[in-house]
This record gives sequence, C-alpha cells and structure tokens, in this order.
Amino acid sequence: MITLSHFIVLGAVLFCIAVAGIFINRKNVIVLLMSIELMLLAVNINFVAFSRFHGDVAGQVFVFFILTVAAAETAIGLAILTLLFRNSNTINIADIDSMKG
Amino acid sequence: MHQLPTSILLIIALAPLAGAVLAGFVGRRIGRSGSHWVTILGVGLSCVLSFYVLYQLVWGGASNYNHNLYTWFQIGKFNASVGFMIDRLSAMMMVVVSFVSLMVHVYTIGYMADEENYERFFSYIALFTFSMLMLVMSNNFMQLFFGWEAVGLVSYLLIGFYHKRPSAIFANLKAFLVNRVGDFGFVLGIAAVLYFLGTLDYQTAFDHAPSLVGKTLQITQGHTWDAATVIGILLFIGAMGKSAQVPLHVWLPDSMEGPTPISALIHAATMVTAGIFMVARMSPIFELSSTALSFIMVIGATGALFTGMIGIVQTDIKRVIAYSTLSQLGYMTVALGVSAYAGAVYHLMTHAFFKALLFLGAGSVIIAMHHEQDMRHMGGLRKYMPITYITMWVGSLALCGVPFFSGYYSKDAIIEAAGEAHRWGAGYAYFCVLFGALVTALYTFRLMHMTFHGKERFKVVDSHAQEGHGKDHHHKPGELAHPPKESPWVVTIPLIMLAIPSLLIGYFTVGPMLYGTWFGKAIHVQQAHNVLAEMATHYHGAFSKGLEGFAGWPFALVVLGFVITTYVYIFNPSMADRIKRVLKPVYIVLDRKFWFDEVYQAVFARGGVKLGRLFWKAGDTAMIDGAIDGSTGLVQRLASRMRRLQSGFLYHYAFAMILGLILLLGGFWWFGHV
Amino acid sequence: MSNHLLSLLIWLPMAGAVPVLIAGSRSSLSRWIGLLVAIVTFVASLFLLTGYDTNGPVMQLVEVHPWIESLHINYALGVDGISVALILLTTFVGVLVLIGAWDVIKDDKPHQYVAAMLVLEGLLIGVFCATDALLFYVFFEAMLIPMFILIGIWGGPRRVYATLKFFIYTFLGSIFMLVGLIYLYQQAGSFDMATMAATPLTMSQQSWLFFAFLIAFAIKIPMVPVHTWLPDAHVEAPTGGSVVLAAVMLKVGGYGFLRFSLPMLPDASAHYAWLVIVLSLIPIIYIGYVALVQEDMKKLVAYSSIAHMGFVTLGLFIVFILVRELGNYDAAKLALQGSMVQMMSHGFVSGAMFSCIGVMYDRLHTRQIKDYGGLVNVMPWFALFMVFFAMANIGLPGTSGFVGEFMVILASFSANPWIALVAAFTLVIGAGYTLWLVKRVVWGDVTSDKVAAMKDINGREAFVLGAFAVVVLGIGIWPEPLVHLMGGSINHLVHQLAISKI
Amino acid sequence: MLSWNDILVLLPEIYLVAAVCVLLLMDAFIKPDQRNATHWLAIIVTVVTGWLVVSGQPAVPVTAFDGMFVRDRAAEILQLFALLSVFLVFVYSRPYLKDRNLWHGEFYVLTLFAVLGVMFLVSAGSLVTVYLGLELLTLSSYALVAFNRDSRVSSEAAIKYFVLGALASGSLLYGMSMVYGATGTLDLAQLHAAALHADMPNLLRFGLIFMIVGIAFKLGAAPFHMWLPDVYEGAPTATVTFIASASKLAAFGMAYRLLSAFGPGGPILHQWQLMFAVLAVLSLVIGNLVAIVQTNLKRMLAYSTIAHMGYLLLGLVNATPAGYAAALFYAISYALMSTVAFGVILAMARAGFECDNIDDFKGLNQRSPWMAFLMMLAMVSLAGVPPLFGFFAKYLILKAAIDAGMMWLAIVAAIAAIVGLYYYLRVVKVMYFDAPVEGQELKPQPDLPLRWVLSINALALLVLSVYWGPLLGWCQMAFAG
Repeated sequence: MITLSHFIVLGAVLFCIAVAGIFINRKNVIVLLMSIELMLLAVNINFVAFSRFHGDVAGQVFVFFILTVAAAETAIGLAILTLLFRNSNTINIADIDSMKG
Repeated sequence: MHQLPTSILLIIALAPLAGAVLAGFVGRRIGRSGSHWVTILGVGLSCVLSFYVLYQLVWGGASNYNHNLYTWFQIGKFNASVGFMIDRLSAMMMVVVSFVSLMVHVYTIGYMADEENYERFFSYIALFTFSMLMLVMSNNFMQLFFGWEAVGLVSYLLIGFYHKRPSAIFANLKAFLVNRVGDFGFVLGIAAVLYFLGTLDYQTAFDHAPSLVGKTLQITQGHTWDAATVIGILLFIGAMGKSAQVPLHVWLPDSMEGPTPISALIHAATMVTAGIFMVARMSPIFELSSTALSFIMVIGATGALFTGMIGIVQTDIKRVIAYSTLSQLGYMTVALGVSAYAGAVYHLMTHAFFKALLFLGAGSVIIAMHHEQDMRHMGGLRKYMPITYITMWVGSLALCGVPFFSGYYSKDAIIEAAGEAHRWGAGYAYFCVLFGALVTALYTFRLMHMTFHGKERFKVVDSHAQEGHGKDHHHKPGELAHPPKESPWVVTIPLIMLAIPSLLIGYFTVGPMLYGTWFGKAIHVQQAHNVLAEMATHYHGAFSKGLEGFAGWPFALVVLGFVITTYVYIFNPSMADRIKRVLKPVYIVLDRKFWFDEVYQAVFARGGVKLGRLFWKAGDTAMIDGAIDGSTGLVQRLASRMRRLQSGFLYHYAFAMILGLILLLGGFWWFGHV
Repeated sequence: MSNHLLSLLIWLPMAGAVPVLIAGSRSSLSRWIGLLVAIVTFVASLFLLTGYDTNGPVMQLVEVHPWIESLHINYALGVDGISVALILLTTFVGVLVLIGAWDVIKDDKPHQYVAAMLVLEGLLIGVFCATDALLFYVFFEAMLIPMFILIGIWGGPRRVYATLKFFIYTFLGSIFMLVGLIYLYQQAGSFDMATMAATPLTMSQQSWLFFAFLIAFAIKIPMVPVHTWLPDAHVEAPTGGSVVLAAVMLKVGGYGFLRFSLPMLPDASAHYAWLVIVLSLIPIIYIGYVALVQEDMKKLVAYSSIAHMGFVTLGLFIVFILVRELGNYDAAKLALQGSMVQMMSHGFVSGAMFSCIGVMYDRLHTRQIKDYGGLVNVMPWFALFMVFFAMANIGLPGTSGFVGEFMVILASFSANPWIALVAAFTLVIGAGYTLWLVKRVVWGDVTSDKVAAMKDINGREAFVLGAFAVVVLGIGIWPEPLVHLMGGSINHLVHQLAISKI
Repeated sequence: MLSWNDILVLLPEIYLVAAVCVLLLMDAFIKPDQRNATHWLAIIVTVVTGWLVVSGQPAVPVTAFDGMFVRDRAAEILQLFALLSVFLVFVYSRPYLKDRNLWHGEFYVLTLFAVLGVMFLVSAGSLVTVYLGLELLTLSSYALVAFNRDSRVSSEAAIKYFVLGALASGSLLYGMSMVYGATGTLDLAQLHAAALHADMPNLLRFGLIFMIVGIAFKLGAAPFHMWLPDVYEGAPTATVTFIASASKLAAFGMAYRLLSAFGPGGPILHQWQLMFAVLAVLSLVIGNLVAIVQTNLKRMLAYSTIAHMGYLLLGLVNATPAGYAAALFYAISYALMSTVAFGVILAMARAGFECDNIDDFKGLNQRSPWMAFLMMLAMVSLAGVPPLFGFFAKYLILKAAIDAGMMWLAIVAAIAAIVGLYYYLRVVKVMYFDAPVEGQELKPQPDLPLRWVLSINALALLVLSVYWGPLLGWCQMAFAG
C-alpha cells in the first residue's frame, strides 16, 4: 500500500537530485535547465499528493500554473543560453566567471 | 580719621598704565622723547601721589583704605573682586616702587640713548610699574596673583629685550619657567586659603586666620598636615620663585641679560622683593605655623650665605651685584623666618635704594666702558667718573652694613634677630647671616677695587682710524674707542637721588619702623616670638644704635673683609690667582655655582624633551594610532579575504545557497528542540 | 520675531549658503554675501543677550513644533545661559573666519568654502539650541559633513587621511550614542531632554548609557586616549577649519557632557567620575609633554587644546565629588563655572592661535617651527599679538585663559588637593611648550631670507586678531558678565546633580 | 463566481495589462525614430496606473477572487512606490539606452510587465498569487538583465541570475508545497489560523525554511546574495536601477505577505526571528566588508544593497506593526536613494563610457558640481548620516531592533554602519578631493527631464529628512491592524 509519505519521500529525493545537479554539475548549462525542471516536478508531485491527501483541489490547480510558468521559464532560460553562447562561444559553466570578487 | 579718596589711588595705579599704553601703541608716532615724557609723567604722578598717600596715612591721620572697586566674579557665596588695601605697609611699598621706578625712568633716558626700540622699553617699564603697584595695593589674593604674574610677564619681556641675543631669549624663558614653578605652589596656596578660609579677601582671611589652628589637611590615609603649615609653605614656594630663593634662584643671575635699568628696577629693588612683601602681608597666617617659618628661615639663610659666596668669584660686574641681591634677599627671608617681618620689610626698603643705586652705578660704569661688563678689563675708573665713584661707595658701605648707613640698621637688626630667635634652625640661620656679613664685604669691596681702584686694565685704541663706531661695533675685550667719561646728568642725578636715602633713611626711620609699631596692624606678630619687641627693649635711639655697631661682630667681619680685599686687589694683585690655585676645589664649586644650572638643564630641560619624545612616539604614534590603523588594516584584509568567496562560478553560488539552506535547517532543528 | 529667534539663528546661515553657491566662484560677490550673512547672524545673536533673562526659567526662547507626532519627536529649541554663551562664541567666530579666509581661498572655489562655513555655523548653533535629543543628534552628526568637506578640499597634503580619520572617529563615537538615546527614549517615552533628565534609571542602565555617551563626547572633546584624530585634523585643515574646529566644535563635546551625561545619568557619572577625572588629568601632563616636542606649530597648538579641554572635563566631573561627597555646593558651582569659562576662553584663545599660525602660513606656506625665527624683527605687530595669545594660552591673569583654569584649580583643591596638584602642573608645562614655541618663532634673530621678506599683518588680519584680543582681554579683566550669564543655569544643574535618580 | 466588484478591485492591474499589450502592439508598428511615443506613452501608463491605485483605494482592505488578491494600504504604498521607481527608471534611462542603441519598446514592455508582477506580488492573498507575481517579475527581470544582447557580461549575469533565481523559486515552491501539505490551504488569510493547529508542525516548519530561502534570495540577503553583485555589474544600468528599487520593494512585500501569515502571534515566532537575525547579521557583515574593496561602483552598490537588506531584515525581526512599518519605510527610503545613485551613473554615462568605476568620478566636483552634489546626497544618505533621509530610516530600524529586545543586533548594526561609512565616503572623496583625470570630460547627459527629475529625486532626500513624518505615518497606517 502506497502512503502519502512515499510520495513526499519521492518528491524529496527528486528535489535533492535536482539541487545536486545544479551545484555538482560543472559541465554545461543545459543540464542546469533540466535540473530546474526536475525540481519543479518534485514540487508538483508534492502538491498533487497533498491535494489528494487533503481532498482539496486547489493544490492541483496550482500544479497547472507551475507547469505553465515552468514552460515560460525554460523558454527564457534557453533564450539567455543562446545569447550566452553567441557572446562567449561557450555554455560551459566553468568558463563563465568574468565577474567575480 | 578721614578716608583716602579712591580717585587718587586709581590715578596712582593707572597713570603708569596710561603712559605704557601710549608709549607702546603710538610710540612710533610720538617719537622717542614723546615716549619717555608720557611714561615719566605717568610714573612721576603716581610717585608724587604715593608720597601724598603715605603722608596722609602717617601724619595726615587718614584711616586705612580697604575697598573693592568691582566684582571680578561672584559664584554662590564666593566673591572675587578687584580692590585696594592701603595701609602703611602698602603705602611704603608704593613709595619705594614708584620712586625707584621714576629714578630708573630718568636714568634710562641716558642709558638707552642710542638703543633701538627705545619707545618699547619705556612702555615696558611703565607697564611694570603699573603691575607692581597693583600687586602691592591689592586687597585680595586673586589680584595679588594678577600683579604677581604681570610683573613676571614684564620681566620676561625685558630680560629678552635684546631679543637678537640667544642668551637673552634663553634667559627670559628660563626666568619665566622657574617663576612658574613658584606660581605652581602659589596657586595651590591660594586654593588652600580659599578651601580653609572660604575667601580670597585679605581682611576677611586674616580675621578668620585664627580658625586655622587645629585644622588639618588629609594628605594620605591617616596622615594629615597642619592647615597653616600647608598654606604657609605653598605660598612661600611662590615667594621662592619670585624672590629667587634657593633652589629657585637660578633665573636671577641670568636675568642680567636685560638692560641694566631693568636689573636695578625689577631684579633688585622691586619685583624680586614681592615675595618678601607677600609673606609680610600674610603675617597673620604665617604666624600660625612655626614649621613653615622655620622652613622659610632655613631656605633664606642658605641663600644668604651660599649665593653670596658665588658672588666672590664672579667677574661680570652686574652678576656680582646680582648674587649680592640673592644674598640680601636671603637676609630678608631669614628675617621673615624669625617673625621679624618689620625687619624684612625695612631691609627691603633700604636694600631697594642702595641696590638700585649700585646697579645704576654699575650701569653708568658700563656706559663709560662702552657696554663692557667684565671687571677684569676695568680698574682705576675713579678719576674718570667721580660722581659714579662716590655714589657707588655710598651704596657699597650701605650694602656692607657699615654703621650709620641705612643698610646697617636693617641688616644688623636681622642678624641680631636671628641671634635672638629661638625657632628651630635659628642657630644655623644666625651663623649664615653673620658669616654672610664677611662674604658681603668680600664681594663688595672686591667689586669696588677691581672697578675703580688699582691700575687700568683697558687700553684706548683710536677708533677714528676705523669708521662706523657704535654699540654694535665690536672691539676686542678691553679695548675702548674713547677714554671712559662721566655719564650725562640724566644718569648721575638718579644716582645722587638714590644715594641720599641709602645714606640717611635708616638713621631717621629705624626707630619707628623697626622697633616701633609704625606698621600697626598691617603686620601681625604673636607675642610669643616677637624678637623685634625684645630687641626694642634695649634700643636707645638711632645714634647710640649706630655706635653699638662698631663694637659688634658684623662690623668686625666687614673690616676683615675690607682688609683682605684691599690687600689682594690693590697691593698684591697676583695674590688672587694664588688663592685661586690653593683653594681650587672651593673655587670650582663656586665658579660652577654649585652645579644648579647643569642639573636643572639635564633633568628638566633635556629630560623633559626626552620624556615628550617617548610619550609622543611610543604613546600617540605607536600605541594609539597604531591600534587604529591596525584595526582598519585588519578590516581591509578581512574584506579582501571575503571577496574571494565570490568566485564567479555559478556552482559555488548555488552551493552557497544550499549551505545557507542547510544552515537554516540545522539551526532551526537545533533551536526547535531547545 | 523674538520667539523665532533661535530658528532664525540656525537657518539664516544655512539659507545664506544657497545664494553664496549661486553667486559662484568668479566674482568676490559670494564672499561678500557670505560675510553679510555671517554678520547679520552675529548681530541677531546679540539679541539673545536682551532676550535671555538670567533670573528667568531654565530654558528660554523656547520653540516647540511637533516633528514626528507618532514618535513624540519635536523640533524643540531653547537656550539657557550656557547655550547663549556658546552661540555667541559660534557666531563671533563665524564672522572672523570668513574675514580671515578672505584672500586665502580666493582662487580655490571660495563660494563652496564660504557656503560650507555658513552651513557649519548653522548646524553648530543648532546643537547648542536643541532641547530634543534626536534633533540634537541630527545637528551633532550633520556638522561632520561640512567639516569633512572643508578639510578634504582645502586641506594640506595628508588631508584625505586626516578628514576620513576625523569623520569615522567621530561617527564611531556618536553611533553608540544613538543606540543609547533610543534606549533612553524607550525608558523616558520622549526625546525631550528635560524629560529624559527627569526619568529614573537603575544604576546598571545608567552605567551602560554613561559609557555610550562617554565614547561620543570623549572623542569629540577629545580626551586621551581617543584624541589622535585632532592633531591630524588640525594640521591638515585650512586655517578657517582649524579655527572653527578648535574654537567651537570641541566645545560640543563638553556641552554634550553637560546636557546629557551629567543631568541624565548623575549616578553613573558620580560613580565613574574618578575615571573621567583620571582621563582629564592624564592629558594635562602627558599631552603637555607631547606638545613640548612637536615640530609642527599647528600640532603643538592642537595638543595644547587637548590639555586645555582636560580642564573642562575635570571641572565637570569634580562636581560630583564636591556635591555628592562633600556637599560643597559653592565649590561645585565654581568648578562648573570654571569649565564653562574655560570652554569659552579656549574658544577664543585657540581660535586666535590658529589664526596667528594661519597668518604665518599664508606668508611662508610651512608650519614647521624650524622654518621660522625672529619674526619680531620683521613683523612687530604680529609678534605683539602672538605673544599676547601665547600668554593667554598659558593662562596669564588678565587674559581669559587664566579665569577658567584658576576656578577649576581652586575648586579641585577643595575636592582633593592631589587633583589640584596635578592640574596646577599645567602652569609649568603649559608655559614650557607655549613659550618655547614663542622663543623659537618670534624671538631671536631673523633666521632666513624668506623670513626676512615676510610682511607684517595687514588691516584685515589685524582686525581678526584684534577682535580676538579684545574679547580675551575683556573676559580676563572682567569675567563677571559671562559668569553671571551662565550662573543661573549652573545653579540649576548643580542641584540636579545632587539628587539621585535611582 | 467572477463578480463585477472583483474587476473593480483589480482595475489598476487590468488597466496596466491592457495598456502594456497596446504598447507592445503599437511599438511593433512604429518606426525607430518615433520611439519617443513609446517612451512617453509608457510614462503616461505608469502615471495613470499610479493614479488608479490611489483613487481606487477602498477605505477598508478588500479582497477579490476568493481572497486570492488583497488590496490594502500596504499593497497600495508598495505598488505606488514601485510605479514611482519605474517612472524614474524610464526617465533616467532614455539617454543611456539611446547611446547604446538599446532603445527598444521591449524595454518598456518588459519593465511594465515586471512591475505588474510586483503589483500582484505585494497584494497577493494566496500562495498561488505570490508565485505568479514573483515569476512574472523575475522572468521579466531575466530578460531585462540580458537586454544588452551583444554584451558578454550582461548575458553572463543573466544566466547566473536565471539559474540561481530558478533554484530559489524552486525551493520557494517546495516550501509552499510542504506548507500546503501541513495546513491544507493555499490562502494566506486562512494559513495563519491553520498553522496554529497544523497536524504536521515539523512539515510546516520545513516548508517555512524553504520559503525563507526564496524570500532571502529575492531580497539578496546573505548567504543568498551571490547573484546580486554579478547582476548589478553585468546588467545594463537601467535594469539595475529597476532591480535595486522596484524589486526590493516587491521582495519586502512578499516577505511581509508570507510573514504576516506566520509571523506575529504565529506558531513559531521565536525561531522565525532567530533566522532573520542570522540572515541580517550575515548580510550586514558580508555586505559592508566586501563593499570596501570594490573598485566598480555598481558592484560596490550591490554589496551596499546586501548590507541594506540586512538592516531591512532587522525591521522584520521585530515582527510587529512597528517593525513592519520600519522595514517598509526602510525599503522605500532605499529605493529612493538607490535610484538617485544609479540615476547619476546613468546621467554621467555615455556611448562607450559606462562611468561605473569609482575612479571615473574623479574630480566630478570640478567638472559638474551639481551632479557631484546629488551623488554626495545619495552617498551620505545611504551611509545613514544625518540630516539625510537615510539616517531616519536607519534610526527606525535600530529602534525596532531595540524594541524587540535585541540590543546586540542594534550594536552589530551600528558597528556595520561605521564600516559602511568608509566606502560611501570614498566616493565622496573621489568626487571632491581628487583631481579630474585629464582628457575625459565628465558632463551629464543634456537630457532635461533626466536632470530635473534626478535633482528633484535627490533633493527629496533632503526634504524628506525634514518631512519624513507623513511618510512614516503612512507606513504605520499600512500595518495598523
């Protein structure tokens, strides 16, 4: 029998993976975008689970909003990414450190 | 009994001030003669009026004057005012001061004839007269201190009058600082008076003085001092500075850097006696503490003898007289110490006349010698300048206390008083003053012989060969452009005017002033140790007193001194050097003046500068600023450390955020469960 | 008019700065406007003497307008005798610095200089008028800005270091005072200084507040060991800046003690009086010796200022021994009067001393003592003033310098002879460094051709120095008017201090 | 049910949306040389929206869409000042954008959308609205940061901002989900009650912490500040001006909305305060210290922003109406001051010369004293030295901290202020005490509106230092329950 806690744990795991993906990954930015998506999905799972648990639909509505916004977010992210690539011919995170200190 | 008009007293005080201001500020405009006329008029006026005041008090039956002119400040019950207290004591001082000052003014016309800053000089001495009068006329401690410091200031300015001479501006700084050391005690003394007696007004303070008995001052836990002693000694420290008592005497000989009239007026006749006057004025307080009086007596006796001895080996004519002044001040102080205040003041008066006379005479000699002061280049001057010669002799005999001269009555009384006194240390004092008589005779006659007798030790070189002759024109020592000649009348008249009182005043005034009750309540002596009263019992008129003198020890010593000096300096000049050789250690000690200057220079002057450097470099620069700049540097370093955290790498930024999150979670978990 | 006199005094100079700035640097117009404003302010401030009744209530010419109702902050002004004296000092000096700087800053943005001076003057007056703690604090802090600019723009070679040191040092002190004030406000429920003074506080509360205030005012006065900003600031500041700094700004510290520490925290002040007394006695000797060996004239005078302000704090805190332990009220009044007169006198004397140094600096552009010598030969009138102010600086009777020191010494002897003993030491050491300076600078033979070429003071400089001299002499010969002016306020203060607030 | 009333409540927002869409369309059709039309139209839209906000203000707080949207005084003030700062941004940035031919309509559109986001955020009644407003604001900001398409640093700044921002909003959402799980409601009004007897309190607490990460990020409080310096340095100054002013107001609004649900009287006030205290101290220390060693003025201002957010948090620590009022006052004052600072930079910058190094201001007093004076006002005010406006903001903050019984915080803040003083004075020093660099003429843009508005904006710092009472009263009214 799958209880609420299973969902929460799953969400937590996903979230952690996403976070880890953001600061452990040193390769390129695409992975970052994916991690971000993953994070949002973790959130969604939580929301769905809780709304099911509370029998309250609001949570699921929220999920829809999140999905939409996530799409927009990714769009902008990719746009910035292309800009970055155009200006500095790299999407390697380790290379973008012209501003520091 | 009628009241002295305030207006007259005001004029006495302010007339010299007016003269000083005029000469000082518009001196350039009114010219040299203008300057000396305004000042002489001012001082002359106050001199005449002083005589008038004295006359009124003594014969005119005027009552003592003691009123406040205006309130200086009023805080709570404590009132500080400016006012005059005129009794016979202050009246006598006023006469002495204004008279000597007037003489010096006249004399200066001749002495400073070819000096620049002539106007400034007159402005200064007139200003001095004003300050000194304020001092003696004061009716409260505050004003006394005002005059006290004002005369110090003028003395400072006048010692440094030849401000281009390094020695002069060194001497005036030294004089001021040494005096300040005295004032240090003096101010504390005044503070003590205020603390114990609650007032700064003379009369009130004196009236309450008896209440001091039994009062004490907590010095440390369980250790207290007698109030009267504390006040007495503190005040006397001030007198030690002003009246050049050992060990604060070092400034007076150097003050001879000033022009000679100043030496006569300030550093012999008047200012230096301010301390004596002050103690006499405070007699009601000093009488209460024989500890303080013993202290005074011992200090004075020491000065009387030892500074005199230094005089014996001096070769600068003015310095000899300066040391004699120190010695005579010692005599006066001894008199104070044995409660013979009248004696002290009396000697103060006679000394003022004959010492001023000696200085002015020396000045006259110096003019004749074209500002040569070294007696080794003089000799045989008597035939060139008879008036100076005679008057100088009068002064010398008075100084030595030869009977019937004014100095005799005052000085002999002091010696006798010291002998009569029963106070602790009186024996030492008696020895000092008695032996001092010999010392006095030695340096005095030595001076006279070296200057006026014997053969000439200078030669006249014809200066017409070399042009441009003037005071700035340098001759080799002992060479003169012209043969010396008697000084002009403006110089000689004052000499004569001063010679008369030096000769006579003692004879006519000794009775009432010394042995009588002439000073009345101005001077208060407790019956228990009123030596003068004892002496008065066997006083039978000035004439017999004079005759007694020939039989006394002091006179014998004077004669001895005369014989020695005459033999050494007239008949056997080479003797001097031989004595010098035989008594070499003694000579060195005296020549080095007991090493006072050297020690002070090393300890206070150089030591002070060293200490200052230490404080400045180690304290301010190293420690305080070091700490400040250090802390700012620390902040800077910390900052540049921290900025490295901002590495510029995205994943570090993200990591920081995660760390923050974890920190919050952890902290939250922790606090959530405490 | 009369009931807005204080506001007028504060805002007139500040408003005057605007036309000055507009007038610009081209013509001398800006300077004339500035001078006019300063003179008008001075004249207006004279009306305080008629407007203030020495027998009247403690605070007079009171103006209260609500500023922030919700926090009970008011635009509240009022003066007692002490404020009146200090305001007069400020306006007087305000005129003289402008005259003194007339030609000096002619080519270097004179309009900004004049404007800064005027703003500074207004703020200083504000400090002395404010009866609302926050208002006081605002003025207290705001005055740093124009001084910062003055030193920074027209200062000497190390001006940046000096001015930053000055600003941050002082800010450091006062920020803690702000914290203290807010706390005090919590207790009192109002920023009205009188209310604060009336609010009971426990000993521990008072102690904390005492130290919060002590830092602020000790730095401002300044006291050892937080004095090192002053010599630097003075050395680098332009003459006018030094004059205002020494003459008025330092007084704000003493005034602060008088307005805050003493009446609001009497018990803590009494308890820690010994500390302040020690910190006041140290400079009299320590700073005296440091001053002795200075090679820079301004530094020397700066250090002597510190020594003199030592007397102020000494007088202020001796009071507690006299009142609390000995019950000697007259001596206490004497002590307070002494330190107040000392403040005033030091205002004039140090201002004059710095003006003298400025006169020399304008001619030779050096402040090193060794570069001078024998000035009396080439500039006799200047020498006259210099010697006179030197004498005032060492407290010669007949000059204002004497009165304050004399009073404080007299009073402190009643408190404890040893304190008086140390304090009186200034007679010697003070004379030492001052007269040694005079000896090396004024007396002696002309040392160099440069000195030989120096011209004596012109009419403008003579006027400035003369004005100072008149006041110094006046107070010295007859201090009663000043003492009387402040007497009532000081009596009130003494009785405030006598009663515990715990 | 959608009621007419709801429309009325949302009128300003609705108007803004419509207007922006019109603007977008219009700009697509006009020629580049008619861009002035867009410019003025945008300004007009801003002003009109502001007017609607004020005029449509109901006496009592009203909600719309089932409490999703709240319009109360706090919202009004925040919206108003957000709009004001946007107005300033528009006025200041025109010459700047022209010189770098960035003068496109998108700038206005994006900025207006961002401010729309702000308006929603500050008047959010539910977690959903918070999220939507926030995203609308941040997404537009990303684009604005990257607005200078040909600049490497600006795109770098954008990517950093984007990634970290996404991370932050991710954690915010995650927190929201937990809170939702713990309480079962998204409505902030009900959350407060529900939180008191949440059946899973620990879950609630965890959620709160994750949400705080989001708030702290938006404020730029250490240690969630890393994005700030790079964005400030890299982004076009025009954008930075917006981020430094409007979005700080938004951040405060968001913090307030979420706090008021859990803060005062809330279940976990103590830990709440403690967390904010920690963040505040970190921000104060890091911000002030690292700012000292900066050479780039924009970057220095970034660190100063961090420090200022530390002060703002002190206000939030004291989670009472007084504390909120202090914080709001502080946020507003900061917005006004930073707009002046950046306004001067914008005014002094020209084609090929960003004028964003501290040394670029050398001798400004010689070259253009007025600009130097305005900059000095801004700096001294930021340093919190009386009599400038900034001091009173700081005073209120310190007061709030002391009232909260956190004397130690007040003392830390005081010491931080001393350190801060140093780098602000450095700018003044450079402008007034240093000689101008030879060859480069420092002349402000000849654009009159810019000069006038900037002067007014700066002088407001002086005027408000006298008349800050009304503003404070307004802020207090906003939180008077």
